[in-house]
Amino acid sequence: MALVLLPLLFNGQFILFMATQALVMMLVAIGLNLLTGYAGQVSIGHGALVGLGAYTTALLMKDLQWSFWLSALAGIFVACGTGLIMALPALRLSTWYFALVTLTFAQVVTDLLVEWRSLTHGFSGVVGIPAPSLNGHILSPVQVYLTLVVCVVLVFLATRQLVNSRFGRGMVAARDNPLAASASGVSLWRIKLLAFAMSAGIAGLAGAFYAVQKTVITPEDFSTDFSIFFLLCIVVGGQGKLLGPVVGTLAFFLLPELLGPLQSWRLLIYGVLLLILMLFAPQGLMGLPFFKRWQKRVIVDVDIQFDSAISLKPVKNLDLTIKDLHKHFDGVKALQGCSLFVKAGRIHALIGPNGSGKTTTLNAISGFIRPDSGQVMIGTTDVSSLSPYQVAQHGVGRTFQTPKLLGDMSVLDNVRLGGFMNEHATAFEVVLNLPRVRSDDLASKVQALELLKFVGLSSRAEELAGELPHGQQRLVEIARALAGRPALLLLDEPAAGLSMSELDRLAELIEAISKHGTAVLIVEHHLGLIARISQSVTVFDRGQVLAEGSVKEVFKNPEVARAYMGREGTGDSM
Amino acid sequence: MYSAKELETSDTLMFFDILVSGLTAGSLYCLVAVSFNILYQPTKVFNFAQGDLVMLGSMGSALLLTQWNWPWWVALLAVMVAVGVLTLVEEWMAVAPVLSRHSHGTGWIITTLAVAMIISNVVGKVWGVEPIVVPAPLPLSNDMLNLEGINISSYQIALILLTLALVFGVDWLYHSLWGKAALAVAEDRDAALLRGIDPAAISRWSFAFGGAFAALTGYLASPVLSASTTLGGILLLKGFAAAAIGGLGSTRGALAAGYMLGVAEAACSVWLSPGYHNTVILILVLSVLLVRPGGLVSSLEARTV
Amino acid sequence: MNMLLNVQDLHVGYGHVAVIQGISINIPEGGFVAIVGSNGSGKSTLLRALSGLLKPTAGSIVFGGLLISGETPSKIVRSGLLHVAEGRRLFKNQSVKDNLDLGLWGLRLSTVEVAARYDRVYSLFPVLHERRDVRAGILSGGQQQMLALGQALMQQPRLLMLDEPSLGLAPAIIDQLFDAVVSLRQEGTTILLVEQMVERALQIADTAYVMQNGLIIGKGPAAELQGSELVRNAYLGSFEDTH
Amino acid sequence: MRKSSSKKSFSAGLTRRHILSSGLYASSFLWGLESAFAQKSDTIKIGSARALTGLVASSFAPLYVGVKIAVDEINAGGGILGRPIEIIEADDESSPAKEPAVIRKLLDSGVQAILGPVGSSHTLSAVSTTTSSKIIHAGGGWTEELANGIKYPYQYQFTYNTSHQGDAVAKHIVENLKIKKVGILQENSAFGESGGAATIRSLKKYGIEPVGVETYQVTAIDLKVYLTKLRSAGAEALVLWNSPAQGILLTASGMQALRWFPALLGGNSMFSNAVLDSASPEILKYASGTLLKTMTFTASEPVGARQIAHAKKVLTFPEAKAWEINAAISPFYDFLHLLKLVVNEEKRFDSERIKKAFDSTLNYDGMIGRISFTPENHSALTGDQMVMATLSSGRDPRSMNVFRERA
Repeated sequence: MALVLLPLLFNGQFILFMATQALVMMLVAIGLNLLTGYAGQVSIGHGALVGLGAYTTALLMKDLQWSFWLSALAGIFVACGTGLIMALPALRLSTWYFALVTLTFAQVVTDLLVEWRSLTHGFSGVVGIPAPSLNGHILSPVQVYLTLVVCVVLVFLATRQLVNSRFGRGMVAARDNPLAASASGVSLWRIKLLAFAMSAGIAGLAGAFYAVQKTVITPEDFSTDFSIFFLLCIVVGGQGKLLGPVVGTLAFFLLPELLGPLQSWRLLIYGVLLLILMLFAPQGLMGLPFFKRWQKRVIVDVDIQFDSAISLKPVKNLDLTIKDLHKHFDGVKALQGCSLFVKAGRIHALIGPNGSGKTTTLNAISGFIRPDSGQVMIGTTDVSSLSPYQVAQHGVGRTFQTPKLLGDMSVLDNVRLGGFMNEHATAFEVVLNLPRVRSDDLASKVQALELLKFVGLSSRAEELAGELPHGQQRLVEIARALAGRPALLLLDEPAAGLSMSELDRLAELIEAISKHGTAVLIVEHHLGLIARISQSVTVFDRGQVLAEGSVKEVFKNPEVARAYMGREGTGDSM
Repeated sequence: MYSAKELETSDTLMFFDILVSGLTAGSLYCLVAVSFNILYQPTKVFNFAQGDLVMLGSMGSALLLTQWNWPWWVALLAVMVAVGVLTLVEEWMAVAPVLSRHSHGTGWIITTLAVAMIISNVVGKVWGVEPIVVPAPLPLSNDMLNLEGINISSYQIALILLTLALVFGVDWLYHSLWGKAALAVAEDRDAALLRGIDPAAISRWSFAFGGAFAALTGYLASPVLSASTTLGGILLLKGFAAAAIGGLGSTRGALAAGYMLGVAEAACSVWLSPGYHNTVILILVLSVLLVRPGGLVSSLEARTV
Repeated sequence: MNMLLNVQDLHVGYGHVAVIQGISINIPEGGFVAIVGSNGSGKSTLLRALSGLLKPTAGSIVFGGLLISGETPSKIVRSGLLHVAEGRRLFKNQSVKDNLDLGLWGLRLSTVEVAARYDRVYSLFPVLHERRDVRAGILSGGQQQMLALGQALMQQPRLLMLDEPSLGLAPAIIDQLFDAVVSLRQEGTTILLVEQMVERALQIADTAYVMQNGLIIGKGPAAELQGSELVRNAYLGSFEDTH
Repeated sequence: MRKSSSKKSFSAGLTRRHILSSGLYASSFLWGLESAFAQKSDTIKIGSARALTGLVASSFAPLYVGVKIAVDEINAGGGILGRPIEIIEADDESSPAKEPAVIRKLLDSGVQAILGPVGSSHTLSAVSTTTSSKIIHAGGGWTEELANGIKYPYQYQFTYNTSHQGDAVAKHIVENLKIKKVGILQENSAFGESGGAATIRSLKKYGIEPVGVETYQVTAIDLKVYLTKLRSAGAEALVLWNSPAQGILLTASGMQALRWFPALLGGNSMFSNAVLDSASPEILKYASGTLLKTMTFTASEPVGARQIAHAKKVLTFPEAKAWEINAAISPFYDFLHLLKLVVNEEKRFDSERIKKAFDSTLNYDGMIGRISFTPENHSALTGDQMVMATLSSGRDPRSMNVFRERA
């Protein structure tokens, strides 16, 4: 608190002016961090969004005598709306093309700010923008500064809310591990759009303040360098870290003043410092061990007694039916008419030699590949044409051959990601921290802890998932899949790389899971495990069903033995 | 002051004027894009300092030519080597360390930006904004030879032809064993390792080569644009756009995209107020990328959401 | 008989997981050794360690008298140890010819010698010659495997390590492939074959090691191991004893 | 958990506050120090907003030579109110966006008047701050907007503006060249726009409509298309409005390439050495740029002795190199001298009194010409004090690299 009041202690306008400007920039950076730091979309066009906000506000206030507050609101909407028009198509592109589009968009905006003279007064820009006033009383620079402080704090809290909510987890997942994200029912496109809308709106708000504090704005204010500045701020501060943009912006505003006499070499010094920083603190200032000390860690205080009946109960009980699935990869036949059926509450194993199409089948079920023909029925709905996140929302949870966890996230948050679609609070509610958010938050936390307890890892809930040993990562991934309370659980070689003890644990877990009505389809090489837990088995060979039945029957079948020992060739690879 | 013949400019002639100036500009955009790609190919790094490298090439050669009166080919060779080495240093100091440990892989954005800052400031201290006029190397000249009323200078012809030659040259280079190795690294680093290819070495060479190519681009640009410290900025963005539209890493794509941009711009300059040029380019970029998410010549890493 | 490859008490792992926990292997000059074992038993990891893609955490690898453990992959390739990875790992966007060219990386050869090597590969796999200009990506599985093999042969390795060459191939193709491998062996190339198709592997190899959970659980003349209980357990898992 | 985490961030607050405050103190110390000086020291502090870094730093540097000369002269002559002038510089990094901050910085360091920055858009963005803080300000911008004494009562334009240039251009075209077909080529910038507009207005006075007006992107790399259009429109005189010399060079090479040589007229950026060195004789033959009358000579009437003496001083400054003209016509030289005159008469340094005195200035004999202000019109000069001068005379020894021959 004392920190924000500090600038008021100095006589003279300069420090105050700079502090105000720093806050405006900070606002933008906080927003951009949401998009670039968390959702992983690099925007080189945010300067233009600020410009839109600034111009809207300035013009409404000056030419239409609107009040600042109303104009600012309009500014937010214009920035957000225009930004979305650009983002809707652009977000479908890969990161770098997105960067290019935002860059060009920024130039278009600045050009039009000139071109649309009748409205924007061309090059000379908007001069003499009045100061905001509150019921008749005109705010002094100090009051403007304090208003801005309040705004920054509110925005910061709002973003913190969002980042710590399911949406934040979804964004990070979309950034670091799209597969895991969509397998948990997160729509990559929507989550990125949300991030963009938020950051654009915040940029608009910042623009409003930019206009009134500078009192004159011209198109030149919103150049490409202006946009890149924010990128620098968040990377220097540490992107994907809540305080990153704050620290980064402050660094950029303090440094030049500290340089003092070296002024004329300033930019050169920036360059060198940036280089050094990136080489020795790639995670930005907030990534420095010094700051790590007080970075937010999940604290687990609630000691819950585990009631499996609740957390393990699928949303509803459904069977899986696959009919005559075909899939080709250029020239290679991966699946040639596979069919299988898994009843709710049963464990069904899918085995076969390498490359017989087992994983392909799992991918086809969970929507990561679209079969050429055939049906995948979850209960009575055919999901074969849906995208992964939709399939997940139809109650399909899965794990991957190599665990796809979010290494920089706590184990607990990894599991909570899995519960994404079972939380109900909208982003709007989250930002305002309405009651439903807290109930959601608690529910998902409790559930996640229960599941961790269930897989025997509640003691490690706070640790970063990346720091867990392999075997435990598998268990965490299973917990994540369960967090969605799926009707169907797909396990892809869960036993690989597990120790004997971990193996037993796994077996018990899977049996417990199925007992509560979840249908489990497990692909596994470890036949011991299969024999122990699965009620029925399907054997694949070269993308076709070789045998089906109970474990005993199947293993008696000489065909199977032969396929395994490989006297015959096996199915097409993938 | 002018003859009646020169006065008659029908639409067709205007069309050719557009084409000529479009192809001229396009050639430069394409060359920048190609120099981008050469670095990008094995490292997947966009060198934000590329524009400044081009500028160094142009200013450097301009000085050697006008102040020290070196023969053009010596000057060219000198700047290509110098800038090549500089880029190698950049790779060694700013890129390799960042790539060796990836922090969400965006570290290099900042380091290359930093290098750009450093170069442009040092240059700003050495040279002012006063541009240096560079004559076309003899026997070429910038004078228009009015062929059937089509206005084109011998240097423009040379530039366009040379660009084609260079593009196909680079393309051919990627069919040499070294080029194939570079592509191999781009496609599958581990697999390349198993064949005894050292990706680090490949990317070092690519940087040196890309830098030299940027210098060459700068040299070729200066007779048209006249060498100045602002030259880099002018070409960087268009080059970036051309590279992306053409499909990252694709040389021929860059060629097509470069000419596309150049001609589109020239057309705009006739029919549209300059304020709308970028709008046209944005629409161009979006429509191309939405139809072909990997760019015109779809390259390996055309991944989309 | 002098050993071309000598592995002593090798430990390898990814991060926290120790995949290979101390194994020793010997391959004589001109020998044909098979390593069999079910998936996840650590076979591929072993090869990745031998070819330098993974740094061993302990133990030594001596190849042709030189200590190569910890060397860079390119150095190891130069010394004549070549690893044809599981799933071929071809450069799918480049033509068959280009892929073969890449096999020559780092060699200084006379055009005559180069031509000779092409002839050798093409005579071994005529189909590669027919399709030399098509993208490797659109070759059939078998042809891709042949190309991978051919690419390795361009280097004329002293030791050729094949990881799951039969993976996802039809029987006829596999026969063809294994015949080729056998003929290579007869020409004097030392071969280390990692196969999950035990029977076939044991038919053509002369010595075999059986791996399970990152350990060598058995070793012996291939012929003897055929159909042995040991191998059977290594594959169908010891699921009897979990009952 | 909320509790414990908040406690964490609080302790965090402590550390962070520590770091930052120390930073802020350090920085504030500098300014605190200076403002402290402002009270005690017995100098007249004049703030100078200028680009020390960035794109225009080197090209605008010459205009500040005028400041140095004036300060030397004034301090040698006993300063203002017996106190020497002290110039406080602040860097705007060549970006107009920075001006409001820069001006505040200067105000905080206790300056009593402000000069600079150079550049129309730079000055426009600075003037809003100087106006609101009622401090006497001599900007370095050339748009007519800045001549408006009602809008900016404390800012004075001690230089020509685009309307003067427009008048000079039109007058020359009509009365000397006797050309009726005029084409205008302007860059897409504040300067280009106002220059073009002024020319059109001035031509109207002679009842002439330009045959064509073309605008090009500042980043354009080829102007031939525009030139072709103007030529086919039948233009016999080409008026060129752009700030960076790049544009002139592109135009020159374009005309050269098209072998089209109309009379070429433009602002004083035409006098760039790069143009003189590169443009072909055919172009130079009819090429002229706007220049202040006091800085020109004819066969019959040489340059005034005072100007020559001034030029000699200018030539001693390395930063004036290649742009001696801009150094010689710096707005700040006359500003400082007039300021001294006024303040010494008033016997005290008071913005309101200075303003009153400035507003009633009539025909003050300045280096750049006869300077007059009214409360409404804060432009120092009148159209007739601006003339066209030939580029080629840059090689004439009489020019001393500073003056040019009247066209």
